[in-house]
Amino acid sequence: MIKISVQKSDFDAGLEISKLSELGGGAVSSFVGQVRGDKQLQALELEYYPAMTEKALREIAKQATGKWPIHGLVIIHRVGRMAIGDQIVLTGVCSDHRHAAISACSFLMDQLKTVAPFWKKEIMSDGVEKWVDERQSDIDAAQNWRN
Amino acid sequence: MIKISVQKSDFDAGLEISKLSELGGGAVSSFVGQVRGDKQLQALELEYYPAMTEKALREIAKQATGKWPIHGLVIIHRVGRMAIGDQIVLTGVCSDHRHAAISACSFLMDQLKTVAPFWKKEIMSDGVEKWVDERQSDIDAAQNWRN
Amino acid sequence: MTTELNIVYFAWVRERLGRDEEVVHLPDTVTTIGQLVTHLQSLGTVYSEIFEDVGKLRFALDQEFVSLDHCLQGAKELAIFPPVTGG
Amino acid sequence: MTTELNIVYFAWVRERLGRDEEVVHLPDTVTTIGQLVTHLQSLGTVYSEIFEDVGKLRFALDQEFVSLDHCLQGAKELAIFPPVTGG
Repeated sequence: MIKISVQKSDFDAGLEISKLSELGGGAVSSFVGQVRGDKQLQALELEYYPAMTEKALREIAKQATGKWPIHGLVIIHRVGRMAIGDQIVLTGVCSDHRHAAISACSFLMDQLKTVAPFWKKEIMSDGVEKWVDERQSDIDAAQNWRN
Repeated sequence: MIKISVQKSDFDAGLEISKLSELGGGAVSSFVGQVRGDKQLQALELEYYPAMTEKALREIAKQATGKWPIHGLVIIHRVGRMAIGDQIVLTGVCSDHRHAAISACSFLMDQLKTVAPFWKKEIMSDGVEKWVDERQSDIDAAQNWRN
Repeated sequence: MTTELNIVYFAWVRERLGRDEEVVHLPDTVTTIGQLVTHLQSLGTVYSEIFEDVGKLRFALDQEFVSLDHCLQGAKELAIFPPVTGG
Repeated sequence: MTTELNIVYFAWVRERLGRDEEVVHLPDTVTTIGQLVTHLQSLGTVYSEIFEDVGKLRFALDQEFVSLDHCLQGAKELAIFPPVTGG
């Protein structure tokens, strides 16, 4: 089971974990990223490249299934405007082995951050808008899987 | 928020993740372990040491909060008889940073497997009962965090 | 016969240009993305500013990441955008 | 005055012994867990079999993991069990 979704609507992390649990692997790892209430942040605007984003996520999923024995995985990424505390992204993996599930789930996030065409704009409480810069730590994390 | 629970009843992984999400860290990592339908397995019997188990889990939680900046964590471990597909254990961590959340969640599982007094007995479909042996890979995984 | 290429822009590149896509007619001298960038810089001040530091930009040709020395031949769509920041 | 210690057993140790706890009267010569193990081996065939390979067992004194050379003095409860296998 591979589920990839780029969507405006919110998702139910518990439901997605339940679906992964039904695959019978015994080990389900998941990660949820939310809008963190830093500084004067009021909202986040998520832009994407419709023709490419889902394709890029499918490629990441394919790499994960090549690296680890996986029963199923899910990647859900929201787009559009999100408020503080809102869920942005979910990655989840079901495997027979806990380290495979945890590593693959972490891999999906690290790759997604560096190769999936999404862009975040911060909207501050004073109305100022700022496109988020890429972070070296994200680049390093993605690179580490190649070593 | 630190929640430790050793219980007979099932748990709601989605609900636990929701509670962690409400802490505002922005990064929530979780792991769910279930009874895997291997071989002729019919059920699993989980025994524990009431006076010591929760104490051992609290110590593991304390170590995690010392190693990573954590807003909250949860460890739920079931005891008693469980059928194939049933949930056994949940670990979940909320942090500001995804690698902290993922590492801490993985740490909780690795430590729990080697120092929390739980014992698994496999009950096979032919009625044969077998206590599960410790696995070297679990010992190694727990040891790796000390290096 | 003129070669045409659809270019799509995202994030601050889109905002600075004030458009999310456009069709560009490629001169015969333009065969790589690097050469196209030089050509785009000649189209006006905003273009020349955006492409001044090309290291801050990423390029995807027909939805695949490519480098500046990649050939445009046969491609239908070029995307130009800043480094991705999802997740 | 005799020193008494409550011993609790888990998993296959409990099953083999057919009991989950017992109170043991400690002879004066027993001051460490290792010495207690030797003492327990003298109590019968089942005991001597269980403690034959002491490396397969783990010990917790008043709910803290301890090694064989640890002193029993002042402790209330010793737990003897196989390596843990939760999770």
